[in-house]
This record gives sequence, structure tokens and C-alpha cells, in this order.
Amino acid sequence: MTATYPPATPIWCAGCGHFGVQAVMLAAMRDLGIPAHEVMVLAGIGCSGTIQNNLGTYGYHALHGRVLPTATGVHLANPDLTVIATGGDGDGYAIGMGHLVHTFRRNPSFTYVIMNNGVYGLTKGQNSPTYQSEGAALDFDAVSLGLSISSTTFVARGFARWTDQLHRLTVAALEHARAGRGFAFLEVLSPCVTYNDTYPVWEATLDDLDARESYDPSSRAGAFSAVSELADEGRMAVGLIYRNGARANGELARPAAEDVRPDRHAAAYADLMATFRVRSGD
Amino acid sequence: MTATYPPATPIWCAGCGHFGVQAVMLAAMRDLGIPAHEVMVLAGIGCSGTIQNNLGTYGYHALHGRVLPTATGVHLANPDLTVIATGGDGDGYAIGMGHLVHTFRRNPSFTYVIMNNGVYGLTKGQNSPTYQSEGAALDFDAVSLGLSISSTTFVARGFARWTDQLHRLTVAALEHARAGRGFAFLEVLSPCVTYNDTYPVWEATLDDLDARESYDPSSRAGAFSAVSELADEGRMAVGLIYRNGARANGELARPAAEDVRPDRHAAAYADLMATFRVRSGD
Amino acid sequence: MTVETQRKLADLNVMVAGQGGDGSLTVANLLGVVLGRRGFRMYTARDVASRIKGGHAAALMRGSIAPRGCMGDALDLLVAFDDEAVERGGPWLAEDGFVVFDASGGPAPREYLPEGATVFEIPFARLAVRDLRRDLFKNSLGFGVVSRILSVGDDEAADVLTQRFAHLRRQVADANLRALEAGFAYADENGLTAGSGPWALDSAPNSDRILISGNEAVAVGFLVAGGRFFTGYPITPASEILSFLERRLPAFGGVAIQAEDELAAVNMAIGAAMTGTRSMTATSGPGISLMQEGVSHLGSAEIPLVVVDCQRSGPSTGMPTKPEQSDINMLVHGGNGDFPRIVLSPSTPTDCFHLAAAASNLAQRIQGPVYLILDQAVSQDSVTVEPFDLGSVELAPGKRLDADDVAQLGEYRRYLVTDDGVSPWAVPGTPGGMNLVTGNERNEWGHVATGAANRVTMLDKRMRKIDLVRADLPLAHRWGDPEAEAGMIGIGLELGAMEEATERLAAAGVAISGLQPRTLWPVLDETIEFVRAHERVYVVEHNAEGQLVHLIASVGAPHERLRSVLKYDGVPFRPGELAGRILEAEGAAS
Amino acid sequence: MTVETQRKLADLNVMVAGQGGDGSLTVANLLGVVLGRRGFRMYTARDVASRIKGGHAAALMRGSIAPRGCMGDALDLLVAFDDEAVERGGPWLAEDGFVVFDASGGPAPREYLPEGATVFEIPFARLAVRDLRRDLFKNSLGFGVVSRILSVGDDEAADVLTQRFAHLRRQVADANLRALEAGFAYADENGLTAGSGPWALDSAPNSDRILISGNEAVAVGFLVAGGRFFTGYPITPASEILSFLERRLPAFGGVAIQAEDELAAVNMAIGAAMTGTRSMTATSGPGISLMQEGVSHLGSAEIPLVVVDCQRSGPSTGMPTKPEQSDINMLVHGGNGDFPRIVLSPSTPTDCFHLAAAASNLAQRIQGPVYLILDQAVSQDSVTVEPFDLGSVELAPGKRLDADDVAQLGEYRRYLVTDDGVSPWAVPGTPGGMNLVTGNERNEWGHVATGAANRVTMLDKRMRKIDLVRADLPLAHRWGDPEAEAGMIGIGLELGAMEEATERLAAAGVAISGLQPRTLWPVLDETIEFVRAHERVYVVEHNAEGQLVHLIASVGAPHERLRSVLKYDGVPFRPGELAGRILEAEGAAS
Ligand SMILES: Cc1ncc(C[n+]2csc(CCOP(=O)(O)OP(=O)(O)O)c2C)c(N)n1
Ligand SMILES: Cc1ncc(C[n+]2csc(CCOP(=O)(O)OP(=O)(O)O)c2C)c(N)n1
Ligand code: SF4
Ligand code: SF4
Ligand SMILES: [Mg+2]
Ligand SMILES: [Mg+2]
Repeated sequence: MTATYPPATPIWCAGCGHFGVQAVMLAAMRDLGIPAHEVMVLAGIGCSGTIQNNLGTYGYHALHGRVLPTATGVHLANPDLTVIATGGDGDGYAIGMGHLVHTFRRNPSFTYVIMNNGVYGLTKGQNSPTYQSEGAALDFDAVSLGLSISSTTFVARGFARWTDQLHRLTVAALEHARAGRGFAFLEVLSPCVTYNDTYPVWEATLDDLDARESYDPSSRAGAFSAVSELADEGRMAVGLIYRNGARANGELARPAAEDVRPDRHAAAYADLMATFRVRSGD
Repeated sequence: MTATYPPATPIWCAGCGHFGVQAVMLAAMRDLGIPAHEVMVLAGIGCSGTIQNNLGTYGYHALHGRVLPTATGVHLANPDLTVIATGGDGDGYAIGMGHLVHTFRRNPSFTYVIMNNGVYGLTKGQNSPTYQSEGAALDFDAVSLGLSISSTTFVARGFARWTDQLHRLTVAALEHARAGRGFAFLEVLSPCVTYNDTYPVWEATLDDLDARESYDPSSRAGAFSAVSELADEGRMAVGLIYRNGARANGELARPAAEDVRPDRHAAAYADLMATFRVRSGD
Repeated sequence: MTVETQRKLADLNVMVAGQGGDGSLTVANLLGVVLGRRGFRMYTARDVASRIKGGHAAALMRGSIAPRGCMGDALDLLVAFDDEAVERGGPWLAEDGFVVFDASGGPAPREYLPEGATVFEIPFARLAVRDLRRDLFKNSLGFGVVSRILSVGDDEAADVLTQRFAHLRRQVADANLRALEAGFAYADENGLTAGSGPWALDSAPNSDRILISGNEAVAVGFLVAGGRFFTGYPITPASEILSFLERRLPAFGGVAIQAEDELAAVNMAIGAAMTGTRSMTATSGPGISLMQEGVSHLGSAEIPLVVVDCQRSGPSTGMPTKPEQSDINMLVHGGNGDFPRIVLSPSTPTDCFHLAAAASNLAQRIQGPVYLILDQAVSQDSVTVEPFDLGSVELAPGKRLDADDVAQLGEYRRYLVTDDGVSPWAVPGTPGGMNLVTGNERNEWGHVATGAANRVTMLDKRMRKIDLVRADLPLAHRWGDPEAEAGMIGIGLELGAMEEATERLAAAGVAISGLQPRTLWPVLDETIEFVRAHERVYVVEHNAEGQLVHLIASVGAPHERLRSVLKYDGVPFRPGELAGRILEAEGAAS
Repeated sequence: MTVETQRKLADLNVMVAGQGGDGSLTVANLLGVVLGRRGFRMYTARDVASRIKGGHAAALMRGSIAPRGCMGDALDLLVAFDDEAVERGGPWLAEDGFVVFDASGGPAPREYLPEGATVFEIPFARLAVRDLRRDLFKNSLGFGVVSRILSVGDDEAADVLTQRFAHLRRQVADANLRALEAGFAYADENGLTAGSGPWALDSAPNSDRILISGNEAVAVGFLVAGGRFFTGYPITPASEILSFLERRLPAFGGVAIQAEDELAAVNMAIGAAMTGTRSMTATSGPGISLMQEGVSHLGSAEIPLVVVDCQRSGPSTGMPTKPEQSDINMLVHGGNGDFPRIVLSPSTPTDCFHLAAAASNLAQRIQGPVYLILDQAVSQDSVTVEPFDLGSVELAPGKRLDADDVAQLGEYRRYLVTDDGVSPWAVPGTPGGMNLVTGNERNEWGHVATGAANRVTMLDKRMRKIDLVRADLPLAHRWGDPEAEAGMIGIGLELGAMEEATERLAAAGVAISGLQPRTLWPVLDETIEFVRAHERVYVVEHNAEGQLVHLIASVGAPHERLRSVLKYDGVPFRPGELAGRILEAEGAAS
């Protein structure tokens, strides 16, 4: 066997939530039996944005905030790959916000695992858009945002410490995207122990929708109210919040698989050329 | 009186919805008795992004997609100005999307009047994120997006042809922002007769929430369901959709009014300098 | 006027102008067909305000037996649908030019016209044909008068018109024919009888030709060179590349996508390029500014991508519909950090086709960014050229590894340090080829590494890639007298005017040796040598700073020999104007 | 060791290193206080991996009686908390250097150390004080040993330590004192008795001084020059400007805001600047790339803004914590179109202060963009300097109009064409001053206008503004022998090494004349004349392409006289290293 890069040892602080994310990602890929060479993990820039080095798959370190358009490009050019975009809340919810909305809107079939810790870990602890000062309400919640877009097909949230559920959610997200059902959005509450240790807050305020018998994740409006109600009570929903059965894509083009020997297309090229011909009037 | 620039004649195609927007903007400023020199109208780039030339106020033509951060900067530096950001759907919902979400989140007290026509008028008719092919559902609705953000305080939608309502909404938006209550978001459905004549569709599918006796614009979740239900029926809500009574800002700094004569601050500057002093141990 | 005074024309410059809403300015197209049938070549341009209806719009057309790459010095014929058209076109009109004017609103504003001009004032309103749309009517009527001026037979004119409207409803064609006849009738009244106008058109043997713009040629070149993924965001004057590829790529298994902005455009293209798909994005100055981080990343992470800049007048939003060459600096020097890049600069549509293909190959070979720099005129003006030699395009795959190649290696490192700087590349999906791609400094495996020695090794490796392809970089186009004392350098839209000015200068006894560099960066030795080989070199540029002069001097061309010939008013050089500028300077020089 | 062999030190280079999580590397700070009391000046730097805990982190410190602007050639003292610290610091250690090593995990890896080095291996674990956090403990213990090596009195050491922990709980201070004593005890065991170590510190008259980094100095300069609005987005090595101003601006009525990205940052700053508020934004290479469209817009729309680039190693994400000077090209040449801009380049913190203030004034005067270009070392290294002369900062308001001024005009046009290119400016809110600001080409009123003549007038007007301020642009700093044959040019972090290398070279008989241009763009005549005045000029740069060489040559400095001295490994020059490079080249030259 050809030796490829040795997966890196995580550089995270002991106790960082990102460890939990890595563990479930590896487990989910193993469970689904996806060969490493068919997976491309793209990551933003941040502490979270080093996860791709640790997994053994194809890995890419995007520009800060641009992981979603890049992943979209990979997916559109080669829909046979299992594409997993990852990153932090600074990456995805600050500089990357526009792309997030557009990705929900376009609904391309890949997975996005975003590690939300309310801060910019790598640049030493500045607040991110999801930073929550004690007692104050959260200004911005990506789950609600995702639910506000009608083409959204998959929204889930897990907690880095609740590994079983996170594992289930990750598998569900990958399955959704791999089945061509669209964009699988999974936010992981992943505390930064160094700059914003939210383990205790989250342990105390999370509410597991998966555990509610009556919860119906197929209603977008229902999901929105459930999430909003909890937010009004100062709580936060986790679980498989919304999943839509529709198939996102019809048959996709496969440009990466295209044979581009010019001779193969010679006739078609010539036809195209002919559309520019100046009629000499014959 | 010193002569200032002559307001321009609109360059829009006859029948363009943007005419309606201009009319109500002028009327609303007149109604509220705001002197022209206290108003700064910022515009994106697009056909819509020429409105600022026609009004007689201070006007600014932003970079494409950046009208919201620029307006935020103006407002933060001089909160005494009445700041009105304007632009098109390409400007605000494509390239400007990230800033839109962050502006909702920050909730600065200015008004945004966005002219949605589903296309890029100025660049000759390409689809915008709100382009709706016949029969298909709308992927993206900014009203829902605004409602999904918990710090949002004002969301309204009007139709360029329903001038009375649009006038009321514009006045309400300006009042909201001028009272320091936060970001007043007003989407105007403003058809592009040249590339996407949506007058008939909108005439047929708009639903006026203002006309519903029972409608309560003070509930965010309620507004979201009302809007979603209509969308499910292929209809679209207009009216004052959501308004929140809370005051956005406490006392604001007024850097533009700051006196920056160095002598005035000499002592404070020296104190600051002293914080870097190396203790010589004495 | 009698047949005796009939002038034979081999070079005709025409402007058809009015408000944008006046319709398609079809006169120009109709006339184009007439000229085409006689073996004329076309150079066509548009001059529009950057707004929608109601703005001034002009179609400019030059038909000539000789191949020409720009508009001529003066207009022979002005078809003006309003006063503004006369105001704008008048100053360009030749002393003996003709004007066909819509006089519905009053007589033509003569003050803008040369004394000797002949003006036909046609009261379109009176001649109005009720059942016709006014704009179409105007054009057909105007074409009737024009065909008489040019002594085109009435039957031929009718035939051309019929062909033009063949795809429309029968009534439309009929109505237009009636308008044409109204034009003939007006001409008769004014002494322009059939077949014996003041001018007649020359002719030349015809051959199979195409009429194509630079933007279209770039798109075709990209496609033929195996390009299968394109992203764009609407912007003047680049949008045609997006719309063309949106229409055409799918049939070839490709994808063209309108991104939400230029940041998404370049990053989607980066994503696609990483899968091994040949990718491209195109925009104009403001969009290129937004893509600078992405381009630096291409250079760092070693990802092949072609980025097209259809330059317009800057700075900032500037004048979107006007040509300029003021992004040279940014393309050569923009983006953070030191990284290898190539900047190719085509001029004619044929050149656009070949350099787009070359760019695609070079990007694969250096696994990095290749810019293609156009300007509004090169992008949007359509020119008659010979059909492209499709067979000449060969695909250079670069150092790619498939599963079998990988299997034969003991180990696979994405950023292997090699002699030529290029690391063999297994794209995602290749069994056994798993690797890490990053914009951080990294070791051969792709793991982040900041050690000093590794850093130098890696940076040098990346820079070496330029040397690998240097000998294959597109060489300059040359013209004129290589022995001349004075040289002339220019790119893009300057070429047509430079070549024609060189003819005029030669006629005036001034010999010029010309160079159009087709590779701007790296600056090739041929360019520096060209400067060294001439006593003085006129560098003709559409910008205010003399960006090309700075560029060439920065790498060692003797600064004191370079003479800037600058223009930044948004208007292309006319050949006579350029020749005049050089003559004046030569007067000073000698 | 006896007192006889005691060496008197006037220049001490120290490295304290371990894993980032090992804490604050307080030894360096404690030692700094000791040195400060003796009139030493400090040069302090950090060398950290761009990650959080667990990465290697080093505090570098040079204390010297003479003012120095860089680290010295070799480390005298290495306090190493792990093997990696020895591996990294060892190669820099002086032949007779001292190492204090945490030997809990085993002996020091001697292979990285010079033969002559003295190593104290301290088993921190055995000496552990139960109730102390290990990292603090280490530092105090280490400080005990270090103070014995440097013959600092035990009482003074205890005093310094007590002061340092004065603001903490009593127990913490006590515990640290016990750790210090453990250090003394260990020293005693190893023959390092109190007050009579191998080295003793020299001293000099003390004066009032500050220890400040370039980033902090820029922030202070901005504030004192009336800066009241700042936007930033976190990025290494610029973030300190944001955090400093977030803390300090509000007290002065100002606003500092963390934007959602760099596009928002520059555009928020544009908005604020339009209100007449002096504004600034700061970032590093990737962020500057993203701001290119905004900067071009500043030039076009005529809006005053200071943009700070704290350069790091590129391209792309590069090496965020390493210094480089590879954005010069982008700042001078980036952005679409031709527009006026100024690029100022400070070196010392004092220079940072003054040029930040100058930038603020110049931006107001030209109503356009002024860049301030730093590099990671200039930004983040802290240096002892004289307190800034706050009184020297005067505010140049530029051509501003208030309501009364406006009332006296017959008419007010925002883009009035004036002789000096600057149009009088009434900011929003000014009664009667309503105007239009745009990035499109426009007429004097601010209405979009694309006519050729207007375009030229407007572009020329904008460009003229540079001439208005040219004579006031900050001049270069010079040193060395102005009569020397060989010149040396460099900016930013090169200055300290260049000045010290010049001393060494002089000692070796090579005379050098030095120039640190403080205005990079426009290139001032003084720079070109400097090159002309020397037979050869070494251009010392931290980049791979020789960006400064290209820049200077592009505007006419004789290219053949310029000799690149490049370094791009992410490490600053040591003075001896630089002197060596020049000596070698001079050997070749003569
Ligand atoms: C264009 C650009 N701006 C800023 C940065 C600096 N930067 C690196 S990581 C980061 C934020 C990281 O926060 P987050 O995404 O939340 O990841 P975390 O470290 O918390 O996992 C920033 C701002 C950058 N690399 N590029
Ligand atoms: C960075 C950048 N990209 C692209 C453009 C080109 N552009 C000008 S206007 C426009 C879109 C206009 O659409 P919209 O905002 O919907 O306004 P409308 O014309 O429909 O009123 C675009 C893409 C630009 N000016 N700048
Ligand atoms: S700084 Fe925070 S986010 Fe980064 S590795 Fe440490 S705990 Fe995790
Ligand atoms: S193109 Fe459309 S948006 Fe633009 S002015 Fe015309 S109708 Fe209005
Ligand atoms: Mg984070
Ligand atoms: Mg629109």
C-alpha cells in the first residue's frame, strides 16, 4: 500500500469540544463504510479548521469563511465524492454568513458540520456572532436561520459532549447528503475551554427534541416554533430538528469525469464554431 | 441660498417599480419634516442604486453589496443623521447577504429600503436569489430570514404599486429607526418591467396582513407562521409584518461630533501614555 | 449627383445611434450583411451608457476589405435617431460624410456636423407605418436610405431585410418591407436613385469567416481546451462569458454557475479545480479586487485556475462600459505574499481563443493561477476573423496521477519537492491518493509547518514552476519595421490602432517596430530586449499611470527609453490620432 | 566560579521557551524589570505557533544599554521548559551561554547546545511546591536561578517578584516567593552563590521610558491625531490594534467595532469617514486582499481613510505569526484602476506613532486612502523608547466646510475641480451642503458622467492631490556614512538589524550609507537620488521577489545598481547575519 500522509495529532487544548466532533466523524464514516479516498473534508480557518488533518481522507483547508462555496464547487464538479465541509462559528457565522444562506438556498448535496463555541478560538478568544454574554439572549441562531429558508432540507444540532446523539446526527446528515437529498446542516455546540467554557451552560439549557415523542421533524414551521419557544425560555434545541424527504438534485452533470480529449468533441466544437459564421450570402 | 446639486431625473424604464419607491420616500421625508441635510441616503449598485441621485439629500453610492456596513458606519459615527440605506435584491440578497444578516443581528437604528424585482436590472436581467420561475416556489424570502433572527425589531414589505400602504410602511420604518428602536427593514416588491415583469403575479398573489383585523405584528413567531402559511399557499405577505417595541440602543457615542483638538485631551493622552511606562524601580 | 462622382469604398465607418429604447439599432446589422456578401470584414463596437432604456446607445461598425482591429479615424455614415446621436457622432464625421437623421422632432443640430456633410432629414413620423413597431420601422426605413447612398440594389436590400426577418411573423417582414420602400421613396425624392448613389462598395473574394467577440472567443477557447466548470457573477463587460457558457457548457457535460458574488465565484471554481476539472472564472476590475485573496490562495495551495479580467475604466465602479487597461498592476502585483502567477494578454478574438486555451494548459502545468487580461473593447467588440483552428488545441494534462500511478509509489506526498517545482497530483476520489491541501505553509505531506528551512524550500519550489513553463509562454506579436529606431509596445485594444498607425507613420516617413507582448507576467526577455534594441519605445496604454511602463522598467528594461503614450478618457485610440501623437513625439525626438 | 571571572554585561539576549500552555513565560517579564531598573532598554519578541495551548511558545528578550531594534546575534541565556525549547533555542545560544532547563522529564538534549554552554538542569517536579500552579512556580523558580547567574541580589529578586504578584492573592505571592527560594537553594547547591554569579549587569542612567509595540503605538498615534472610529476583524498580527482601541476609544467619545469580516470592516470605516470622523481599519495580508475593492473606492469616491497592514508571511494564509514584507506590491499596486494613494512605512514604535498621526492628517488632506505598512515584528515586538512627544501632533483638518462656509458660496459642488485637486467638503448634516458621493466617474455635482473630457478632468484632479502633499510626505531615516560607495535600503523590521550591521561593517572596514524610506508610495525623489548617489545599493527585504527593488526600479532608479538581500524564512535578520551577507557581497563587488 502506498503510504499517504499520517493523520495529525489534534492540536486542540485538552477538553476542547472539537475532539468530540472528530470522534463522531470518524465513527460515522466507518459505520457507513465510506472509503477514505471517496471523502473530501473541507475546513475553514480556526481551531476547528484543523480537523481535516486528522482524518486520513482527502483534506482541504479553505480560505477563512469560504468553505461552503468551495465545497459547492467540489460537489458540483464531482458529485460522486462524499463532501464534508467543516469549520467554526467565526468562519461560518461571521465572515461566511452570506455563503451559508446561499448554500441553504441552493441545497447542494453535501454535509456541513459547524463547530460553534461562541468565540474565535484560534485568534485568541474574540466574540463570534453566537457569543452569549451571561444572562443575555442569543442574537443569532443558525438553526432558526436555516429553517427560515424554504429550500432547506436538513437541520440538526448536537452537543460535543452528547456523543451518542451527535453520532446519530452525523450519520443522518451524511446519509441525507449522500442520497442526493440536499444540504445537510449540522451545528455542533463545541465548547472552547480556553476562552469560553460553555459546557456548564449548555449542559443546563439544552433541550433534546429527539427525546420528545411527539416532535415531528418534517414540519418546517413546526420546527421553527419549537426552536423559538425554547429560545424564549432561554433554552436551546438539539436533535434532528428538520428533515425534508424531497430529493434535491435531478441527474447531475459530472464534469470531473468528463473526457476532454478534443478529438472526441471535434464535431460538436465545429458546430459551435459554425454559429459564429458570417453568411457570405451564397 | 447656496445651490446644491440638482436632483437627477430618474433613469429608469417607464413603468419600473422603483418610481413608486422614490415617490413614497420623498413623501415620507416631507411628512416627517426631516430637513434634507439631516438625511443621508446610501444606495447599492443597480438600477435601484440610482435613487439617491434624485432626492436632494446627502447621497452616497456604495460598493455593490456593501450598503449595509457603510450605513452602519455612518450611523455609528453620527447617530444624529437619518440614515436610509437602499438598493436592489441583487445588491442586498446576493452579494450583500452576509451583511444583511449581521445588520439584523446588530440592530443599528437606520432604515433599509430594498427594491426586490427578482433580477439584476442594471446588468441586463440575470436572475437574483429571489427570481421565481413560473410555478416554482420561492427559495429565499428575506422577510422570513429577518424574522428568524431574534434581535430583529422591524420587518415590513410593500408593493411598489400599492402606494398608500407603501407610504405608511415607509413612514413607520423611518419612525422606528429615528426613535432609536433599531434596524427598520422594508422590502418593496418593485417590478422590473424590462426583464421580469412581475406586476401581474404580485397583484394576484399578495396578501395584505395590515388588512387582517386579528393580525398581531408584535409576535415574531406568529409573524413567521403567518408568512410561512401564505408561502405554502403560493402567496406572499405584505404589510407591517413585525415590529418590536424595545429600544435598541442605549446612549450612543457621537464620534463625528467629538472635538478632536489635541490640547483638549492632552491630559487623558498623557495618562494613556503613562500606562506604557517602564517602572524604573525608584 | 451622377455616377461619375461615385466613390468606390473599401473602408466604411458607420455609426447608428439613438436612445437605447429605440431598439436594436438593426441598421448596422443589415448593413453588415451587405458588406459581408462583398467580402468586407467587420469591426463592430457598442457605445452604451451603463443603464437600461432611455440611455444613449450607439452601434459602431467598420467594414473594410483589409483586416482592421479598430474603428477608423472618421465616420462616413451616421444614422442618428435623435439630437444626442448627432451631438455624439457629429464630431467624428468625415468632412464628406452622410447623415441620415430622424427629423420628426425638428431639423438636425447642424452645429455638431462638419460643413461638407450631406444630411438627409427624414420625418419618420410622417412616413410612419401604423402597424409597425416604431423602432423596427425606423431601422428598415433608414436602411432603405443607406442602401441608396451605398448604391446597393433595391432588390438586394429587400432580400437582406427579408432574410433578417425570416424567423418572425409574416406580417412583421411585410411591414418592414413597406418601411424599406418608404425609405426608397424618400430617397427618390431626394435625388438618391436606385443603384447610383454617391458611393459604391468595393468587393473582394469571400471566404468562410466568423464574426465573434473576445469574450465569446475566450469562452470557446476554454471549452475546446477541456474547460468544464465555470463560475461568474454578472458584471460589465464580462457577463457574456457567463451567459455563453451557461448556454453551451451543459451539452459538453460541464457546469456553469452564477455565484452569489465574486468571492463565491472564485472559491467555487477553486473547489471544482481541485477535483481535476478544468475551471475558469471571469469578472471585471471590482470583481478581481474581491478575488485577490482567492488568487493568492491558488498560488499558495497550488490549484490550477484561469481567471479572466475584462477590464473597464476604474477606479472603483468607474465607467463600466468603457475600456481601460488599468488593472495590469493589480493582476501582476495584487494578492498578499509572493506567489507564482502568469498573466496572458490577448488582443484579437483569434488571440483570445488561443490564449484561453494556453491559459488552461498553463494552469494545469503550474498548478496555479493564470490570468487572462482583456479590456472592454477586446471583450465586447466583434470582429470578422478566420474560423479558429480547433485542431491546433492540444491538452497538456500536467503532472496528474491516477490510481495505478499512485499504487506504484512507495508513498505519496501532495507537496513533494521536485526539480521543476511541480508535485504530482492525485485528485480526490483517486484510491490511495489521499492528501492535504492548504494555504498555510506546509511540509510535503500538506501538514502545516513553519520551520525556516522548510519554508524556503517550499517557497522556492513554488516559484520554480514558472521556470518550467517559461520557454512555452506565448511570445509577442510583432509588426512594422524591425530595424526602426523607434519601437512601440501595447496590448489589447491598442493593437488595431497601433498596426494601422504604423502604416500611416511609415507613409509619413517614420519607421516603427511594434511589439504586442502576449505574456505580461513574467515579463519575458523578448520584451526587455525589444526595449534595449530601440532608442526610444512608445508604450501605448489605456491608463493614467503608465502601468506597463512601470512593469517593464521594474524588471530592468531601461526606463529612460520608455515613452508613455497614455489615454484614459474611456475612448479607444483612432489610428490617425495615435499616429499623430507619435509623429508629434518623434518631432520632439529628432 | 569566582568574582574575578565575572563578566559585565551591557547587552543580554534571553529566550524563555516552552509549551504555550506552560503559562506566561513570566521569567522574561521579571528579568525585564531587573534590567529596566538598571537603565537597560528592551527589545522583546514572541515566537509562537499559530495555535492555542500546547504549541511551542518562546519569549525573546534583548536588554541593552544601547538602543537596539532587533534581537542580537546569539542568546546568552536560555530558560527552557522542555526539549523542544532546547531544540529551537540551542542553535542560537552563544558559545559561553547559560541554559536553565526543566529536567523533570530527563536531561537536556545536549546535541542542540554549543560545547561551551553551561547547563543547569533543575528537576522542577522534585522541587514542586504543592499549592502552586506549576507554570507560575516554574517561572519563579527559574527566575531565582537566573538572578543568581546575573548576580542580582536575592533581596532585589524577591522584591521584583513581590511587586509582580502584588495584585494577586497573598497566598500566590507567598507561594511564588517559596519557589524563588527553591531556586536560590538549587543555585546554592550548584555553586551559584548570592550576588557573585558569572555575569553581572552593567547599568546606565535611567530616564522615563515606555515599553510599547508598534501596534499599540499605531493605535495611540491614531487616537492622538483625532482618530475616533476604528473597525477591525481579528487576524494575527493585527488584532492588538482592535483590542487596544476597543478598550480605549470609548473614553474619548470614539467607537471601535469588530466587524463580521474585512469587507464590512473597510466599508463601515468608509461610512464613518464620510461623516467627517477620522477613521482607520487594520488587518493583515488576507484581509488587505479582501479590502482591495474598498481601497480603490476610497481613491475614486475621495474618502479619507487610514488602512493598516500588519504584514505576515504569505501567500494566502501563509505563516500568521511570522514576519514578512511581501504585501508591498499589493499596497502600492493593488485595487482596480488608477487612483491616488499614499503608503507610509514606519519602523520603530516611535515611528509608528508619528506615521499613524501623519497618515491620519494626510488622509484628510488628500481625501483618500493612506496605507500604513507594518510587519509582524514591527507590529508585535515591544521596544523601550522615549515617551512619545504628544505635543508634536498637530491636526491638519483638510478642506472642510461648515454651514457658514457653505452659506457663503453661491453653489456647492462636492467634486469641484480645483488647482490642487482637493474639493472642499461638507459632511452629511451640514445645512445646505447636500452632495452626492460615488465610485462611478462623475461630474462636479457628483452625478454619474462618462464623457471623455470630464473623465480626464476628474482623473487628473484626483491624481493632483498627491502633488499637493508631496513635499510634506515623511522623509527617510538615514544612518551610516553618507559618503560610502555602498548604500543600504530597507524598511520595517530591517532597520534594527541594518543599523547594527552597519556598525559591524564599519568595524570591518566597509562603509555603508543607509536609508529607511518612510514613504513607500509615491516613491520620493530622495530614494531615487539615493540609489543614483551610490555605486551599489543593497536592498534588504523580507520577501522572495524583491518587491522593493521592483518598486524603486519601476519609477526610474537605475536597476543595475540594486542588489537584493532577501530573506523569506519567517525569521528576522540577526545583525551579524546581515553584516555577513553584505560582507560576502562586498567581497564579490570589490
Ligand atoms: C480573511 C481572514 N481574516 C481573518 C483571519 C484570522 N482568523 C483565523 S481563524 C479565525 C476565526 C476562528 O474562529 P472560529 O471559526 O470560530 O474557529 P475556532 O477557532 O473557534 O474553532 C480568524 C478570524 C483569517 N485567517 N483570514
Ligand atoms: C463587485 C461588483 N460585482 C458586480 C457588479 C455589477 N453589478 C452592477 S449592478 C448589479 C446587480 C444589480 O441588481 P439589483 O441589485 O437587483 O438592482 P436592480 O438593477 O435590479 O435594481 C451588478 C451585479 C458590480 N458593480 N460590482
Ligand atoms: S482555544 Fe478553544 S477552540 Fe481552540 S483548541 Fe483551545 S479550547 Fe478548542
Ligand atoms: S431594467 Fe428593470 S429595474 Fe432597471 S430601470 Fe428598467 S425596469 Fe427598472
Ligand atoms: Mg469558534
Ligand atoms: Mg433587482
